[in-house]
Amino acid sequence: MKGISIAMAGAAALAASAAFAQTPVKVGMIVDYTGQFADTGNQIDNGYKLYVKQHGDTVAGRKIETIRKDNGGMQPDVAKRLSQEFVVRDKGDIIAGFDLTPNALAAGDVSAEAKKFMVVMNAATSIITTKSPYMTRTSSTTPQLNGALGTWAAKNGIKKVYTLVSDYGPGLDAVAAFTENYTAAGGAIVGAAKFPVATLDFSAFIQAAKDSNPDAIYIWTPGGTQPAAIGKALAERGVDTSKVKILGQDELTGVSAIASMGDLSIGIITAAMYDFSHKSPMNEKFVKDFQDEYKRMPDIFAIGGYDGATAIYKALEKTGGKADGESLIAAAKGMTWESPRGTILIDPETRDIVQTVYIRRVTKVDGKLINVEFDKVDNVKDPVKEKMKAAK
Amino acid sequence: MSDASVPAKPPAEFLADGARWRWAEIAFWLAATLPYFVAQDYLQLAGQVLITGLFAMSLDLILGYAGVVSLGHAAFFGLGAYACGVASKWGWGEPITGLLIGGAFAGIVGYGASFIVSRFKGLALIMITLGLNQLVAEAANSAHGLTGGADGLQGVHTWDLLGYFHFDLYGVTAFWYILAVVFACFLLTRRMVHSPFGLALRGIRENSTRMVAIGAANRAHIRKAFVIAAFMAGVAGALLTETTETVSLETLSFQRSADVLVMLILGGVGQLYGGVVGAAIYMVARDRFSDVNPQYWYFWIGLLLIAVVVFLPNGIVGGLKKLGGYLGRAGR
Amino acid sequence: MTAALLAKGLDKRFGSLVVAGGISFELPVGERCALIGPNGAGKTTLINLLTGMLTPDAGEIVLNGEDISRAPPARRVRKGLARTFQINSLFPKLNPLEATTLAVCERRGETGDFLGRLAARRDAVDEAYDILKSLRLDGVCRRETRELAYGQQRLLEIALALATQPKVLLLDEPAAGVPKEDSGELFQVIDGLSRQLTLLFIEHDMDVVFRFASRILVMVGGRLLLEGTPAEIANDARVREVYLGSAGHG
Amino acid sequence: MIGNIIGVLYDGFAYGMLLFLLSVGMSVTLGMMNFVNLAHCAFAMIGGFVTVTLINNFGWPFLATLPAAFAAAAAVSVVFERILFRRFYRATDLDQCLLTIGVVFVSIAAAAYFFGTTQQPVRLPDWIRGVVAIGGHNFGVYRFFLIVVALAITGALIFGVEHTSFGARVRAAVDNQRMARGLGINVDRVFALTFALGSGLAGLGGALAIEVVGLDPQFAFTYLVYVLIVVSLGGMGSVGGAFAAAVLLGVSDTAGKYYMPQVSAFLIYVIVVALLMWRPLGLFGKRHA
Repeated sequence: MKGISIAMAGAAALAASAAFAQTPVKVGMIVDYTGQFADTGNQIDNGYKLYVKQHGDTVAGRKIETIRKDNGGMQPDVAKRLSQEFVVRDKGDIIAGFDLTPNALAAGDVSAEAKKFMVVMNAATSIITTKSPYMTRTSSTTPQLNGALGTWAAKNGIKKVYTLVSDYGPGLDAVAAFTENYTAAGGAIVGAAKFPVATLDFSAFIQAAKDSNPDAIYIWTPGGTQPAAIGKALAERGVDTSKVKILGQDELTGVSAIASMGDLSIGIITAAMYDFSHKSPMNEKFVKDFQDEYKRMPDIFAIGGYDGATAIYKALEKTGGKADGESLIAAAKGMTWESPRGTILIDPETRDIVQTVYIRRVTKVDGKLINVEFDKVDNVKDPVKEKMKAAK
Repeated sequence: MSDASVPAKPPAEFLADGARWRWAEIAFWLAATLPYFVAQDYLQLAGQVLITGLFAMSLDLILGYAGVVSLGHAAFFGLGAYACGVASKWGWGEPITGLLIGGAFAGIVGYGASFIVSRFKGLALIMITLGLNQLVAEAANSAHGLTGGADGLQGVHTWDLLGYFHFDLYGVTAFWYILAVVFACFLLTRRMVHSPFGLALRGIRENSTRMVAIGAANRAHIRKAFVIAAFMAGVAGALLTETTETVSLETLSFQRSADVLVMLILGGVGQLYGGVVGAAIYMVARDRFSDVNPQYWYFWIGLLLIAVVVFLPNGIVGGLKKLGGYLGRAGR
Repeated sequence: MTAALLAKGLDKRFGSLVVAGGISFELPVGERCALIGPNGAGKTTLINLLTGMLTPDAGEIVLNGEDISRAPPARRVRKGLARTFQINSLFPKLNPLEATTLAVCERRGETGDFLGRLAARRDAVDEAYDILKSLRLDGVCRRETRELAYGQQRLLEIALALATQPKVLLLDEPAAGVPKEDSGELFQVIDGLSRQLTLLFIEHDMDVVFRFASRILVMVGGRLLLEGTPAEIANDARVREVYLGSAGHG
Repeated sequence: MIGNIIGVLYDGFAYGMLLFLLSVGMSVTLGMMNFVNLAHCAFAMIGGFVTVTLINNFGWPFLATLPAAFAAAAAVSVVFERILFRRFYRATDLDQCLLTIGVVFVSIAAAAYFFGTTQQPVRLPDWIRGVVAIGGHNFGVYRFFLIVVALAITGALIFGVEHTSFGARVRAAVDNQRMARGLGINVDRVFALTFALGSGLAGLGGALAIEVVGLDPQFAFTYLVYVLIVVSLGGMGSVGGAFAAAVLLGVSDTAGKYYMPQVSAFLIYVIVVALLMWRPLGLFGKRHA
């Protein structure tokens, strides 16, 4: 059975490469278009679509055909089926998307078995890219951002931190990376709490954090409704961000979070790989085009989708249109390009992105609330895989 | 046909009629093999439809036959999925025993829960089952070490079936394996529905007060049905684990409990085929709608549900039976 | 010889409302006892207390010499105390044969079998069929209960109770809702039941009561006013006053 | 730690008031009309979106949008009631579930289509977002506002049901439809108005909820569980019960997060299971004849 299936996959790949000049390259965009994480999925797709619009739907002589599939939430079994169907039914070439870790992990199996190039555009747990040798990731990893933030915090006079994170995998990864780098650089943790994933009202947690008198409260939450709810709780509990610093990852001060927090968000410090306020000609054009197209601001999810599309296009250019997993991943390794977030590189070893982590503070500029970059940490790699390498 | 002309065969034969295989049933199961012959591209979907159908069928056993409305049935699906997955992670990936591990674990927990469940009814029962489900889900989330938490369980690997058939990318092995297991569970359920125990369950659904008045041990019956249903839900969960090699917290979620209830009502409650038919209609409709319209397919599914309630009050299977009745009479 | 059914000092109150006050009586084996009294006298409540569907605040119930005061309702049935309901309480979507077979199987302890075929339980089905036949329900035994005529449903109430092989049968207005001309026929059927069976029946029609009862209990306001033979009751002034006077006769 | 008990109680009580507004309508339709309306939170969502739209696109002041949220939710719900739901008052519970879940699905898709999947941003006036310090404790003004609104509504509801002729007609129609009809009560209209009132309150709750928990198309589904918990714990059809259950849920959820964050996710479900095992009909539930 195994032999047959591999032969069939091989035959399909062969047939595809023989006739590739005529046939389109099929990209399967598998994200959450509905459900709790619908906004993430839609923004990834918006970023992707914008790149395709800017650069045309033909690369290296082959047309790009995108097939969109709704993962509908944290459902790895569905993610796996959709990517299998994409490979088997749609005869697809490139598996893309994935806003959530379990879904990306499940699809990784398909990528590995079918030898398909896979581009993860958001899911942020370190280990994902180890699932398939044909996989790359154009977002960032949770430890990458939070580790950098921990180091930065310790070096910038913050002595005592209370940590408050969502009680599930990514939150625990984040606080682990933050705590490790922060304490290694001399900081002290004065308290730590985890809140349930479904928490909607944070006032009690914030009060408890405030009561421990820290220099800063480190908060990690996935996107969605929570950042806004946290912001409101901070204001209500009277946390003065000029005295007690609020540290977090990009999602905490995302576009809609800031909009609903209003002035309450002023002073929150976050680590991010991207913000629409980043100053560069390329980003300005990106933001303008994005706004024209979707009437809203791009966010980290959109940039993940945009750079995902970039990776696909650039790799296809390099292979001259060959779309098999081996060729594409070989092409992608070590690739570097100018993104709206700055120059980024696909690490040839880990296939993750090496990038600058920006430290921003929410500030009012011309009456608008902006994440203003005031510091940065360059060339950050994913610390978990660095450690794995060191352990070997 | 008048009642006076009841033939002289033994009365027990009257009851055997209901248990006899109908042509429509045979056709149904033959049709269930069709994906392999005519729609190979849809084998993965067909497999997951069958798994969900089995899950819905297990819910039907308590809801449709014993009248126990549970909004927490995913707890058993998920427990089965995790038990099987954890066994696989610890090095035992044999599929058939994996099913038994999943089913047994869910069944044991179901046995414990049955002592609570059998004492309540109505909204209290619904909310208690929901509450228990959420507690199990939270426990699984908290036990990161064992379950992998929100990232899902990693390292699940299913051995080749019978040491020979590899679970291939195309889903051929998985499809036949799932179909065989679901059919076996269906036979068991069918047998049970037509057994004295099945009759007692229908009695409880129809009138539990009267059951007491004929000396029936209602709670014992409900407990037993609940354990069997939990076992079957666990088997369904284990099937999903084995054929996708993934397990996530979603298998335990309230959402899955609610979805399966919706599918069952859609298909028709207490009619044996309601679960499988409901799962098939719902999941295929979802697949098609979301293919055309990945962002707004909920709209069309919603309309489908409303339409079914408006036009087919007993679910799709109930509607088909009615239609069959009309046609049968018209044909005579 | 012990009494088939014995009640001693049954008390039940809902708040300040006394629905049963110190009720004591004794039914010898084979007795056909009528329970009469005006509406709201607590007759159905008494049956609910006896069968365990209500828990008495005080008192004792003894069935064939065995104290069943603490037994849950289903166990009392298995020990031989069956009842019917004033308002039909049947299985609407089962047919009479299924329903009666179910009762027979429950009695025999066969309903735990979830792998055997129901149709293979020939003895049980035959027994159920015989009961239905004796109540002239064999002709409709394959129709869904909800499709039966009302009178047939009343008979099925009795059939289900009989299938438990009771020693004592409590009939809560068996002829309720049945036209007067048919109720005589129904009581004929009841009268034809085994003489080993002890009956307690609630009935409003005094013609029927005096025709079929060998003994009469009179309840008023949750208390047993008196008991006696039909002749004694008919001549009792108190009965005439509280019961026959208020409820009218015929 | 002790000092914070006041704060926790205050926050929890305010959160409970929000849950009460969202739930009370469902308790009434379920308990009195025997209609399982899982789409209740979809009507709440309508209120939320009306408020967002009026503030962001038309510049209405926040307070002025609240009556509009109430009216819009009530109006839409009454259309559904007249056209669709009314026909299923006698259907089985399961059919009612399927029907109203269908409406929830449609509403989620419609909300995503018209408003997008993003969190709806709303800026409330500063006076209502502030904090007042009394005796060393910080009290959010918005929460105070929530509590006042909810208490006023509770009072009005209890007064309305007990002491007005409309309340009398509702009680009559619910107790015995046939007799109520015989007395010349227009039962259909009473039900429609009751339904609209319940949904309107949900709409108001939806509008008030944005500031506390946000608003997106999933709202119709996310809050359903909380609403069901309040209804079942309070006892179907009991306004006072819904109030007590909402306060209990709000306070225990908040206290759990504050004092025992590690187990707070378990806490409310432990309460649900334990309370219902103790009192299956809810705190104030009455057995239906």
